[in-house]
Amino acid sequence: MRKTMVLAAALSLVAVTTAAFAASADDAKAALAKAEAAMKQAHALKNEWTTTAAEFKKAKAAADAGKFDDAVKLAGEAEALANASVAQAKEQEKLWPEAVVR
Amino acid sequence: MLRKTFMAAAIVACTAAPLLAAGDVDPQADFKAFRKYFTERFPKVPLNDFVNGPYSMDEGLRKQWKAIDEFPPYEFAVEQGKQMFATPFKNGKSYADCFPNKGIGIRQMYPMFDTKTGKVVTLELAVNQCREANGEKPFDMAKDDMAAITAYMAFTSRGKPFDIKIPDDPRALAAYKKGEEYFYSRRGQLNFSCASCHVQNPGNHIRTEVLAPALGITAALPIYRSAWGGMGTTTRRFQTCNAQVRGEPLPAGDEDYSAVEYFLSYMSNGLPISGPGARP
Amino acid sequence: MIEFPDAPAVARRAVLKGAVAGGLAGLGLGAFPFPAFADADAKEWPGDAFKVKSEADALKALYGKSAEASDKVSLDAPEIAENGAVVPIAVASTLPNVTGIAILVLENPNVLAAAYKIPAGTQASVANRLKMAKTTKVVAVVESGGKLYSATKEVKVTVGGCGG
Amino acid sequence: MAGTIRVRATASGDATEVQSLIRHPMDSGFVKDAKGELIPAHHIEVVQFEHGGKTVFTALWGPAVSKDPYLKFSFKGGKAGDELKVSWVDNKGASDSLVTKIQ
Repeated sequence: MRKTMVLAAALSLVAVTTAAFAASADDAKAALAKAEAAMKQAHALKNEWTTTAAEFKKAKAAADAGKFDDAVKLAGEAEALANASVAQAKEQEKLWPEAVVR
Repeated sequence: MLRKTFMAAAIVACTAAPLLAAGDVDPQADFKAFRKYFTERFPKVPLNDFVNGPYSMDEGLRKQWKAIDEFPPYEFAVEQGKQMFATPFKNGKSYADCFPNKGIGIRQMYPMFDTKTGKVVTLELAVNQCREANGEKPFDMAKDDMAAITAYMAFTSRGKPFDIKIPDDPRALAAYKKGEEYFYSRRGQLNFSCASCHVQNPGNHIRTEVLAPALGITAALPIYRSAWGGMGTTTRRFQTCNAQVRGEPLPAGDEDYSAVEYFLSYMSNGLPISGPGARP
Repeated sequence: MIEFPDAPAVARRAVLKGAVAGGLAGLGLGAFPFPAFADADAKEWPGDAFKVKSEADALKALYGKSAEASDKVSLDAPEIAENGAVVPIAVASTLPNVTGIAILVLENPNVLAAAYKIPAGTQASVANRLKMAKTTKVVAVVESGGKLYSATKEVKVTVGGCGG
Repeated sequence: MAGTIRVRATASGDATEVQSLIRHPMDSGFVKDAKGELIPAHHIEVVQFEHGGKTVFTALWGPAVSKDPYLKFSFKGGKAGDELKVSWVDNKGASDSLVTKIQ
């Protein structure tokens, strides 16, 4: 799990640095929307992480304060966490029978 | 990359293993295996002592528990629950009219599968259903009123063995399976399942706390926790467990919570009710 | 119904339900022919002793002297506290005519946790539950024949759970 | 709301063992609430036990005594049927008292 999360977080960082120097309001809004979509998916699987919501809150605060670079970075992290929790839920749906005491 | 290879190997192992279609679960077989696992792993712990959770695992904690349980702080909750039980609703009826045996000495039968609605009914849900059926507002399932009334109902059932039934009804079997799945599924950023702590690590410490064995773990609920400085219902206990592994707690009354309590209490059939309990 | 100006509702009901006699005596009307069931009196509370930061100051404020270790004082305290908010502590002593027991938690913001007055005819033992901020030495002090004797134990205190 | 004091007093031989549990928050004044504000100190200061018109025990408590405080002690001279009075007062002037029978 830690691997996919780090991988996903790293990917989103790379995307940010190659973008225009300063992220714009639209970049921030787009990043927040992507994060929110991933979070909805995690919610649907009833497997959200508390840290996802915490990152998303910071991202929104940064966007509201006009710090769009931070907002995009933090939204990326929230999205990565949400995606990791989705992957966890899907993986566990297959794996749990193996853990059962037999 | 380890994660990917592990998952691939797991899928292969799944199909190669005797074909356990996801659909069928065997509660009786699970029950025997579960009981065997704990009694073999902790041969010195008397069967009925598993209901005392961490205190069946650690002498030092047991001594402190005995000192506190001599005159435990949950006595106020039991007293309050007793008065609530005796106070009729506005329509003149009372809890006694909702429950078998007037609600006294019946905690060991919950969670109960309701064949009419096809749903698992935990003691907390039953209390709220009784209130709503009599025109009263339901209690917040994680707060003190619910803890007080369930503390009194548990107190009247102390020593009675768990008697959880899974009727011959596919919906009951599905609920049991849902509970088992919840219990063994890893969640939260720490990626633990209930089993990671309460099956693989009972008796070990998470800082000062000693992990309770899963066998008999619902027998002491509701509990007065020194850490909370107050009573905690089953709902509150599940929600804080989720938060500890950085998983978002589910809303009170969620069917997954009822299902995992159904599974856990079924696994504890025969073990005596020890609630309400005092815990760290 | 007699209006007790300062006592909150709880006290009034308890007084009415329990001992009207005691309640009346509680009004400080000591002259009443009732047995002197005086209520707990806040003036007895040694405020300064509860504000000091060291064992020596606390004992000086309480008893005006210092204590010497003695194996005649038994202090029952857990090695590792199950929870720092509720630590069962019991003190007993075989010393003759004990008049007071005090319990100090050295690492707490204020050292003195509890003190007890032991009149003649009451046994020199007490059990209570105390709060401890962190791993700390706990000192039980017994006043006997005008001298102070003490026993000390360390209690390890940390939080529980997964954390974070 | 039941009273704040629960007592068990049992006489055996010439000694009477007394246990008491009092419902009280015992706020130390060092704890913050959810909004981060300090909860002011609110704790019992004096608890008094009387039997036969005589004080048999006095507790002087600071904020380090646990919530819903517990106490156990024993004294000589009590017998079943006697009355035992318990009373407390806290740093806000609130108080409660209860008279119970020794078992």
